[in-house]
Amino acid sequence: MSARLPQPNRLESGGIINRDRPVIFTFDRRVYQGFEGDSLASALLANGVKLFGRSFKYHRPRGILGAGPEEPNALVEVDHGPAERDPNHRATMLEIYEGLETFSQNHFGPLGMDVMEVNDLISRFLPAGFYYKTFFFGGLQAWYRLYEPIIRRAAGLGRPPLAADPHHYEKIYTHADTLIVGGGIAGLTTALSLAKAGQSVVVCEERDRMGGSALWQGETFDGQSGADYVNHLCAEIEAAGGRVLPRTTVFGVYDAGTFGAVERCHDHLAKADRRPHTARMKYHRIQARNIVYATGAIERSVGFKGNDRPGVMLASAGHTFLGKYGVRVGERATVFTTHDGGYGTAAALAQAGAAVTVLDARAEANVVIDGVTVIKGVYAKQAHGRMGLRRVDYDGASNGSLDTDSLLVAGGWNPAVHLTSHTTDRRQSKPVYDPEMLAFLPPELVETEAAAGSVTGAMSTADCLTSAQAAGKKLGGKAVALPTVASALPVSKPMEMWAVPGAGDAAFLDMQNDATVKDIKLSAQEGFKSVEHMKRYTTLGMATDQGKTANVTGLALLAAATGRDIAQVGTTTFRPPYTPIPVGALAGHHRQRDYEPFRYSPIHAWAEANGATFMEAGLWMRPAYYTRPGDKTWLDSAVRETKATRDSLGITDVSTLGKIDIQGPDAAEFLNRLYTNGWKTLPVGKARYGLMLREDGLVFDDGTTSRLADNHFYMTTTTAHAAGVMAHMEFMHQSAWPDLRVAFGSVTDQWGGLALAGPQARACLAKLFPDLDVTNDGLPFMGVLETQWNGFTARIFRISFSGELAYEVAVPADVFEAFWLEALRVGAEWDITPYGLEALNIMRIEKGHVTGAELDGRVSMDDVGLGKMVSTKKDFVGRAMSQRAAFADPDRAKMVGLVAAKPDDKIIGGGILFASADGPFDHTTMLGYVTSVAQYSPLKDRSIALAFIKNASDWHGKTLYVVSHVHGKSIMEVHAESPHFYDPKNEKVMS
Amino acid sequence: MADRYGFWRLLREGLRGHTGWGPAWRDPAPKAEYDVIIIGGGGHGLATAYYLAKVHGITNVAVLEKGYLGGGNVGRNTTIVRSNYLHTGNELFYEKSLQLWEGLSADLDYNVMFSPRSIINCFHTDGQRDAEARRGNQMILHGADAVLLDKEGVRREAPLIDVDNPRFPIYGGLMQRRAGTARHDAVAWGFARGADQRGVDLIQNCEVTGIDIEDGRVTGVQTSRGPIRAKKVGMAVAGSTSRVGALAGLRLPIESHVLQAFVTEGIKPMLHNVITFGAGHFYISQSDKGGLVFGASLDGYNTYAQRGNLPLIEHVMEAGVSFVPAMSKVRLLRSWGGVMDMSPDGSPIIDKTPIDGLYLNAGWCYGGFKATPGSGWCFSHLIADKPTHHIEQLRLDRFKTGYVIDELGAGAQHNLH
Amino acid sequence: MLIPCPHCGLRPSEEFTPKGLAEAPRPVIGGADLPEDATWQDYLHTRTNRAGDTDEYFHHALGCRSWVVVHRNTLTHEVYGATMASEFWAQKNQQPEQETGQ
Amino acid sequence: MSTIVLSNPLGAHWTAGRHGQAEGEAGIRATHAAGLTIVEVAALPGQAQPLRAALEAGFGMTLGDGQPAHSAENAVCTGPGHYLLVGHDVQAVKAAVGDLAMAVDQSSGRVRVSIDGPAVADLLAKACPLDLRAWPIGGAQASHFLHIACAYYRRSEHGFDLYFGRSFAASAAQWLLDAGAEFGVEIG
Ligand SMILES: Cc1cc2nc3c(=O)[nH]c(=O)nc-3n(C[C@H](O)[C@H](O)[C@H](O)COP(=O)(O)OP(=O)(O)OC[C@H]3O[C@@H](n4cnc5c(N)ncnc54)[C@H](O)[C@@H]3O)c2cc1C
Ligand SMILES: NC(=O)c1ccc[n+]([C@@H]2O[C@H](COP(=O)([O-])OP(=O)(O)OC[C@H]3O[C@@H](n4cnc5c(N)ncnc54)[C@H](O)[C@@H]3O)[C@@H](O)[C@H]2O)c1
Ligand SMILES: Cc1cc2nc3c(=O)[nH]c(=O)nc-3n(C[C@H](O)[C@H](O)[C@H](O)COP(=O)(O)O)c2cc1C
Ligand SMILES: [Zn+2]
Repeated sequence: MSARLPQPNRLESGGIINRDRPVIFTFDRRVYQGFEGDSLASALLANGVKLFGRSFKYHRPRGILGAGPEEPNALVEVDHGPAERDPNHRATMLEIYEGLETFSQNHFGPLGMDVMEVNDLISRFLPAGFYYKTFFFGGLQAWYRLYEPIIRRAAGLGRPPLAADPHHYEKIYTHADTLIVGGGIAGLTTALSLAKAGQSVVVCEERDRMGGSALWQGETFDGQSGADYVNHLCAEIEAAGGRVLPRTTVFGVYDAGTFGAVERCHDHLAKADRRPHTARMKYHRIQARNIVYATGAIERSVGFKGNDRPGVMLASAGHTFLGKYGVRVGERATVFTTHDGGYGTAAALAQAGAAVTVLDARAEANVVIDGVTVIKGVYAKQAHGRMGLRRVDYDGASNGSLDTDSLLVAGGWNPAVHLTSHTTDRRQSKPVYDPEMLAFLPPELVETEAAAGSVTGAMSTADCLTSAQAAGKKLGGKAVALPTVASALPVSKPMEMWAVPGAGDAAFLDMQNDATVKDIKLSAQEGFKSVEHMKRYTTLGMATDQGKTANVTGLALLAAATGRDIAQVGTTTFRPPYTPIPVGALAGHHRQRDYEPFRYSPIHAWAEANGATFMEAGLWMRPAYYTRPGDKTWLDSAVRETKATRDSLGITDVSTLGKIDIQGPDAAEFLNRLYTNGWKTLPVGKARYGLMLREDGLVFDDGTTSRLADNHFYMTTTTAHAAGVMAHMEFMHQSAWPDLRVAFGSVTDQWGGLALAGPQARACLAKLFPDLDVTNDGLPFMGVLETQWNGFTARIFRISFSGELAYEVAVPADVFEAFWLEALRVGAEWDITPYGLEALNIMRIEKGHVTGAELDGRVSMDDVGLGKMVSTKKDFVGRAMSQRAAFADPDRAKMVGLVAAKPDDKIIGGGILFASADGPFDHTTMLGYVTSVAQYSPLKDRSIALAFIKNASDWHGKTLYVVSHVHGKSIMEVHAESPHFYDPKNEKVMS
Repeated sequence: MADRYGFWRLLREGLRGHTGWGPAWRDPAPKAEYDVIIIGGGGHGLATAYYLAKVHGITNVAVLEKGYLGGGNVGRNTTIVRSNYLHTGNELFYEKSLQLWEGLSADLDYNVMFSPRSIINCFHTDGQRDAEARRGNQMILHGADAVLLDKEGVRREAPLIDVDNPRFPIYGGLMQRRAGTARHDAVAWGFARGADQRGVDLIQNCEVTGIDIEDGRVTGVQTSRGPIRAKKVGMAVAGSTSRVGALAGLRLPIESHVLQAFVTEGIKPMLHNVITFGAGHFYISQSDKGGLVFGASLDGYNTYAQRGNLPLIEHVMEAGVSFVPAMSKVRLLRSWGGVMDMSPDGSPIIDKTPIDGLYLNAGWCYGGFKATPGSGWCFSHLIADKPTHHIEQLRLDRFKTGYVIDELGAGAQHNLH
Repeated sequence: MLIPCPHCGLRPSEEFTPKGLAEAPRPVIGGADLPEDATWQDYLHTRTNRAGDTDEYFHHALGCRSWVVVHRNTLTHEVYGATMASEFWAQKNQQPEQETGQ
Repeated sequence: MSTIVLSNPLGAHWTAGRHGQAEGEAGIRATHAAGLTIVEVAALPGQAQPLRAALEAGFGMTLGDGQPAHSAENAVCTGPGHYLLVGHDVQAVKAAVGDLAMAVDQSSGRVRVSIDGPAVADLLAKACPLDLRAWPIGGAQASHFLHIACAYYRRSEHGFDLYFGRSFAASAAQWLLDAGAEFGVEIG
């Protein structure tokens, strides 16, 4: 254990920190000591630090305002380095640990001498919304190049991390009967009531430990300290099967009992104590029937000049530092209060040895505390002390000045109703203003919700406990024995004082965004009278604290400025998250490599080991080409693979194609309705090419389907659309034709498939299946055979995408690798060459076969030259809508083939077609566009392409120009012809 | 104009305690009758009123807004302004709109902070590259600008993008330099102030509850603040299109869906451009205040509630961290939703309706913010009986004729666009 | 949001793919006859798109793969129930439409 | 025949032995059944009940009722009238269901990974949205494992069978190891 360093503001005793565990940490590279259980704020305050950061707009020096998540000022950066750096931690929520390094933010130059503080000097010229009114002199370029960069540089608080986050995060599905939000005395009591009734409960508490206000208020419960009583409650809840989760923020309420919560698992631990394989944070997606809002209340300040000076803080914060951490925030303290509650803090400070003066805004107040001076009927008029509070002026019934080092403001309480209104539309009700309590209270709740504790407006601990009992009862809980509370905390309703008389400039409401009392008035003056307009115009409530301490005061002042009631003005909309949460926590495991799963073919490992470069399609990794010695570019590989296939024998993996097994007496009728062409006459043992439309009449997908038996078909789809086709078939069957006696299932993963293509394909096939008749008669074009390979079913389809004599053979995926290797072995005789998608692309373009580049969801059957494939004798999906006028428009672009005029030219995909090389090139003169390109076609010994063009057939034999402005305005001469370059009569595939 | 803004004015007001600023717009009581009523005080409604007054001299106009001005989608969008469309029907219109953006602050005497910081649409395959090249070419042929970037180009422009993403590596991007962002609220307020200065009545908290029709001709509206007569009525109610259309007995080709948006805490600059991640439908930019503003796709179900649910939120965060890994630690500050008027082809409708004097402006899906000036311009021309060629194809009957404008090729399913 | 799949029970919405409002059945065509254009417009494009109670198609894609029609409220996100799409239109034909919502 | 080596769908990371946290008892024990026969059966419209009866009669199994539904150890219900029949001869299944249903071999198409061990509930909480409290032993559920479609069958308090599509299995295996690392995974 290291030596004790002095902590000037730390009391000798008190608080629930662990004084046996001193902790060394740094702030702005200075070394400090605190204790285990300290927050950064409490530890620095103990060390006498007052200045924590700079405000957003005016760069005013700021200290600590609150003691919890409401803190607007004290935001710090944790760790350093591009990946580790973590900005905008609230010092009040950050638990210190050995070796913690923290840095102040948002200053140019040292924290104490920020040059941007000039903004404060000229703040009178920077009122709310000033930027809307200026900076347009010089036009767009002046704004973009001159003014905006200045604004941008000044904006933002912390510095962003600049590399991937090294931590890991997890999502947890958490189920419970009831979620209790808030682990204060009210939440815990309600939880116990429910747990005792047999409900499974989860209590989430945002702070470092359960207990809420009970940890610092100094009350006793059946004689136990708050902390001890809280431990006792937690133990009982856990004994009854409940869970308590500290450091867990419930950030949002969603539909049907779904709640989001984030648990911080690592941020409080020294790095050495973070267990490997565990997450920095866990995002709990909580599913619970009921919810209890036991979120407590957040104190608010009062608008007066200089109320942001370091040393001015909320009374509850000063009290928390004292009660929970044993830190006395000042020796000469002033409490400015609008209600009796401030006296509790005054008493506690006095007991801790501070000289305390109370400024009570009320003329007739009658709380008396030994040793505390009370000045009644006065308010804090101005606080002085740029880097730390020195003096406060008061005014009212009397006036004067007090030398003071801390000013604790008790301006009243805002129940933390945020979560109750995340789904207001569900109940069509918003938080309601109670003019007695001067607070917004939860709206009427539905039967699955309850509220407990100070969020309901209950003030004394006893009342909070009673409300907890009632909340438990509402949700089916059992009565619990409530403790006897011994309390020295006076409570009363507050007096209405949102800002002191005359407050304007430098009377801050939203401390982070520097929105002042004056800004609210200006907003009203300029017609921004709706509370939402005021928020947006002044940015009040839009900072990282989302106005937890400022919003209600702001709208109360707006009400006054516009002569309305506070209830009429209403609140702005509360939105998730309740407090900011890292984006990464919600992303959980699914990031970068694990963003989505990979789909792998059964021969993926083989392909990887054999030089394949992969291409993504529909989550699959498909070989694009196989690099062999001598291939310098991918095109070398693709052309080599093409030539080998065309000249002798190629083999490719088609396992990724979608495959659907369709069975039942109405299977053929089903296909008839899905495809444009007829299926009833397809003989068993035959395959047919089919085209599916969407219901809007445009082409959806294509593929071949085979008839394996009268009532049994086997469909293939494109890789990219496989999932979509399956869902489409399920939709049509279930929603439109539920009576069709058919059932089907995806067998994509069941079968591995390869294609043998090229003049030697038949010979190779014969060798693989020596007992089979694979002659042109035995297995003609579009013929299908089912047989056995080594005891496993094999299906052979004589179909061809490449335009060669070709067979696709499918075997079960488990044995596909073995089969593939066997094919390679027997094919060696013909130099069998594996080919990838790039070679396939060259061959199918030569053949004029379409893929997704052509079937892009905008083309009709006619457009791709397949208009003949329509049976007019039946209904099918898309038939009706394909009768619309646009489909028959002669101006529709249709498919055409292009050949580069010059052997070295490579046609550009996405290039636009024009009739002349001289322009004009604009949208009125463009004729069409290029969809698919073979950079080199062995057939044509140059580049070829598929394209769409108006009046396509008129262009056959003519010259066109492919223009691509995004390729340096390239203009290339091409010749148009039929897209079926290769073997247009299909002699090869039939041979 | 009396109440001009500018640097010197700000200085003068600063010296005299800002007492001289008048209201940005009046708060008039509705008159009994107007020449034109625009339903909807969103960006499009306000811009329409502004151009009716400014360009056509039609000033006896009221904009009726059920809530507060600019509280609809114009006040809750991710502020991307671009004209990178493929189809003529869209590109003619959106490029016109972009050109209006370029002079908008000066025109309005209001800084809408249009910031041409460029957009980059990232793609992941060669096929997608060709499709983006085609789009870029067509943009240029319509008078817009486009640059095709390769992988290194993307890395240079936006160094924090994970171009080497192991799951969906980025092959390149289509960049439009003139694209960018604008300050959403300022757009609504600037148009509102401009319209008000020219005599238009902006009437808030005034919900249209009925549309009066006699002999097939519109004669006025019923509102929560009483009946108001009008010669012409223009609907510009975005997510409420079906509800307001129903008041005139119209059934329209619109579904209402929620799109969520997100903003993080303010941080110092980390992203300059607007960038989109094709594989995750994710897009992001950084606001002038320093917040990362981002979103992705629709929740997918029909709704009129301005909020969404967790599954989509998780998806957005997953895509974001996969695309810009450094944003993992940045904290999400706020999330919200807006109700989109989704059309079956994802493109807008600016047209007359079958009812005389009733005009329709709808179908903006998630792309209508960038359309704001263009939409107001074109809609005002249509209402003033001077329709422009920019909206020639944005017709209501295109679903009957089949001349749909389907940028994604996704087909007639509203929530896919 | 939770969706009560008639087969699987209450499931989180991420298991489902929504398709759009189920306001009209697919027009039935006998033989080669085309139906009135309007019926197709109603099926594919036009919607009442009610603010209130609606019926909407969801596919239980990461589940039992049933298409279900979910009865829900588009203002409050309340879900009343769900019917198998295969039974929905037949049931609807039997019951006279109840006008609910706004 | 038997000389053919079945290829491993689970990828290179799925190796026998201990993964992740190395100390103490493994929280998860996982096994993959290679060469298992799996037949997918889907009733024709209106035939779900007769199919159920035929399966019960043909294989002497009892298919429970209610939600999660109609499952027995080797008949995992994945949808209405939809089952995975595990460990039965393909032809025997086809014969048993006759004209009532589609029956198709998925022995290669589906991969079964069985998990067991004290941390199984914690592992599933990371990957599966379902509430184990409402999930009886013997119940099947079609849902997802992280982002991957997965059919689950609960064998015992801590024992679950997970059925993945084969092409997804390597990613599923990787993610299972990632999620289980905290508890220690023993692959048998
Ligand atoms: C989250 C999100 C992100 C988006 N991102 C972008 C983007 O990056 N780029 C882009 O270009 N577009 C984007 N959009 C789309 C864009 O915001 C909208 O398309 C556009 O704002 C719609 O036009 P508007 O401004 O007129 O609509 P709105 O602002 O919605 O205006 C319609 C108005 O009509 C009012 N109204 C409705 N019914 C009535 C009635 N009965 N009586 C009186 N008034 C009525 C409403 O209150 C509302 O104020 C996004 C939208 C959302 C929700
Ligand atoms: N006069 C008042 O209005 C007032 C104000 C403050 C405290 N009190 C005292 O507070 C006690 C009442 O206890 P209580 O339980 O109602 O309040 P509490 O403040 O003790 O506890 C509420 C707890 O909820 C937590 N919380 C809030 N939002 C959360 C979220 N979204 N996620 C997770 N945790 C969240 C807070 O961190 C806090 O610890 C009494 O002793 C009472 O005297 C009263
Ligand atoms: C581009 C943009 C930036 C925003 N930045 C902030 C912000 O910095 N802080 C904040 O609280 N809200 C911010 N918001 C969100 C708004 O507060 C608000 O949620 C949104 O306009 C929707 O309105 P509603 O939440 O009142 O329904 C931003 C919104 C947009 C569109
Ligand atoms: Zn289901």
